[in-house]
Amino acid sequence: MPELLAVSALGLMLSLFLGLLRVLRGPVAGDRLLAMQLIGSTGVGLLLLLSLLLDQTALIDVALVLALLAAVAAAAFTGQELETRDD
Amino acid sequence: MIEVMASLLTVSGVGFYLAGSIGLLRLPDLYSRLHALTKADNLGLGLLIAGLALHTQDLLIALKLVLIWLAVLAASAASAHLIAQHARRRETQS
Amino acid sequence: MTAMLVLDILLVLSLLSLATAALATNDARRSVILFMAFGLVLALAWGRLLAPDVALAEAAIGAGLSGALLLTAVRDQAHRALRSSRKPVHERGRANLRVTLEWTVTLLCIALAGLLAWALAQAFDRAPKDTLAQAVSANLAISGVSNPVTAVLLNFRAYDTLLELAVLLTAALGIFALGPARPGHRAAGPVFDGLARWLVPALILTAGYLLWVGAHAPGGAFQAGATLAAAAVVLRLAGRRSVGLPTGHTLHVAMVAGVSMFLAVGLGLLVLGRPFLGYPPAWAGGLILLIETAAMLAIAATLVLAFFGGRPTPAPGVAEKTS
Amino acid sequence: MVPGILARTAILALLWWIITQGEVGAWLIGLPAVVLAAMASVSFGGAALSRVSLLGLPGFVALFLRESVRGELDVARRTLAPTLRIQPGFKNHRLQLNDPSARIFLTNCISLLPGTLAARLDGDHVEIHLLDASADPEPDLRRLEQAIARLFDLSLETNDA
Repeated sequence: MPELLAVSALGLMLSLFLGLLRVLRGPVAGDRLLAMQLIGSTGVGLLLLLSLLLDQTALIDVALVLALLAAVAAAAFTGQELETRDD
Repeated sequence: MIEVMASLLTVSGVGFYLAGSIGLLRLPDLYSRLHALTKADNLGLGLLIAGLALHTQDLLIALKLVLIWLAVLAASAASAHLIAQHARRRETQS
Repeated sequence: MTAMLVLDILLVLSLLSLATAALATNDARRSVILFMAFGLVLALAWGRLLAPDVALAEAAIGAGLSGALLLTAVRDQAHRALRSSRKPVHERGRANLRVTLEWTVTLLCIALAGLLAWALAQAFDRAPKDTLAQAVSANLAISGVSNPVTAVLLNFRAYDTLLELAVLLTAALGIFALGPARPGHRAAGPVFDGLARWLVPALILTAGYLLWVGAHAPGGAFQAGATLAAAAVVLRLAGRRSVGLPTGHTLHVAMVAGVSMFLAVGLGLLVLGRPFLGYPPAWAGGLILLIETAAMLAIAATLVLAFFGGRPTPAPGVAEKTS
Repeated sequence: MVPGILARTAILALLWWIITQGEVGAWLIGLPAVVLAAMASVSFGGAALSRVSLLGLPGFVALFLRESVRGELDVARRTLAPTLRIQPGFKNHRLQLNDPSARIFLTNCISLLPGTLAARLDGDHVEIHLLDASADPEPDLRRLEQAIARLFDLSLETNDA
């Protein structure tokens, strides 16, 4: 059912676009970052869908890397506060 | 039959993603919005991956997809907590 | 497939609005987060364009690692701004100079972009269509690998990659010139520790996988090096001063590993009477893997040095176990 | 310690096998990668991973999935209603689990389950943000803690003082 997969992919892209509105709107950095996390995992879902839809198994690996690195950004964002309090 | 199941799972997964994004836009404060994040990852990606695993009908690929789901789950639970803790700390400091 | 068309339009719209917003803001941290989101959507766009190699590099470096690097840099800049605001400065002269400088740089950038666009247009006009791609696929069998991108990077145009590694080495030397590394991070909370506990081994495994898979599918030393560096960044954020990055001579060896392995293989082949970096087809696969492994280590070391922001120094007083 | 290292190495080897889709040639890189990853893992010290009891696993997974679906439907109803029907607020919960890594695991589960979010973990207290603070989350949390205790083969601290 490639049609249905394509529509699903469009649904995810729409969801990602809505998430982007929150990244643009903020208001604080935490809001932007959490929206980043959401579009990150939406991106993982979209890549997996596309891998099936476009017949590109390599996109699964892209999704894997994206999934693993998503947390690094949040860690860097909150980790910095720990050091700022230091000095 | 399996095709129908797979499609149903995929579409409902996308539905939960959309619900999460709408929540992200509608909910009034940072903490409430964090709920939207972990929910989309948990059920949205979970159902989507269940659907895709049924679609591929390849055990090894299915296992890899489940690994990706677990990674996203653990990462989003930790980042949601980190962001909430970060905001909470600032609130109580000022 | 109208659904895919709408999807493509949404992708392009997202990229344009994120790029505009990232450039239009004055707040450096907001700009960085928008840039990270841009990198993420860009990775998706590369995936959609059937270029998973580029998507992988963008996901590892654009969306992940450079975000961590830039967020740290922003914090550092904020500190410095606080410190320097206490000293009196000749405000007006500075401001005038800054405006002039900004305009000069902007005009230069526009001129450069125009020049590049013109050169590209010329190239597209003159180049015969598709002959390069055909040449690559015709010679893929003797390249030692079955992934055309790796075949080009490590065999057909190995000189380019050698010089890229030399550029990275220069960057690492530049980082050394910044002085001693930043002191590091305070130990993070238990939840982050729990995350690092599984994330670091997972990143190491993934780096190994990307290194290996590069021979016949998207992947390779650059993506693997970035993933390995991410593991070190997580360790650093978890409060470990030394993150497996060696110090002293061992670090120097790691930094030059990529370039020196390349040169050793090239010179060895010269001695054997072959052209520089002209691998015999039978050995090509093994030699490429050898070079890629060394390149991965060098790339990871350079990226970690960038995150350190200077020359790593041995821990003062208490000797810490390296992991 | 030694069984712990072996268990971790075995799990990492399994992960490698899945990631590489079972390809044999990959072990050339896989062996050093698994050893390196195991060393990194060991450097974090003992983990509850080696204590996971297979008997507790199905119960935990079933509870987690059931609660996810139930909670998600509830949250979706609240957030998609024409007027938002939420009443966000914080509540404190005292943990009965003693083991540090089991506590982290519980904290993550609380965040993942719809309607609750663990905002701060402080000793044996966890501060929970609720989308609907008028409801009492205690019974659900107790059940979750029990399932995790069985998963890691731990006993709960029973004194409620």
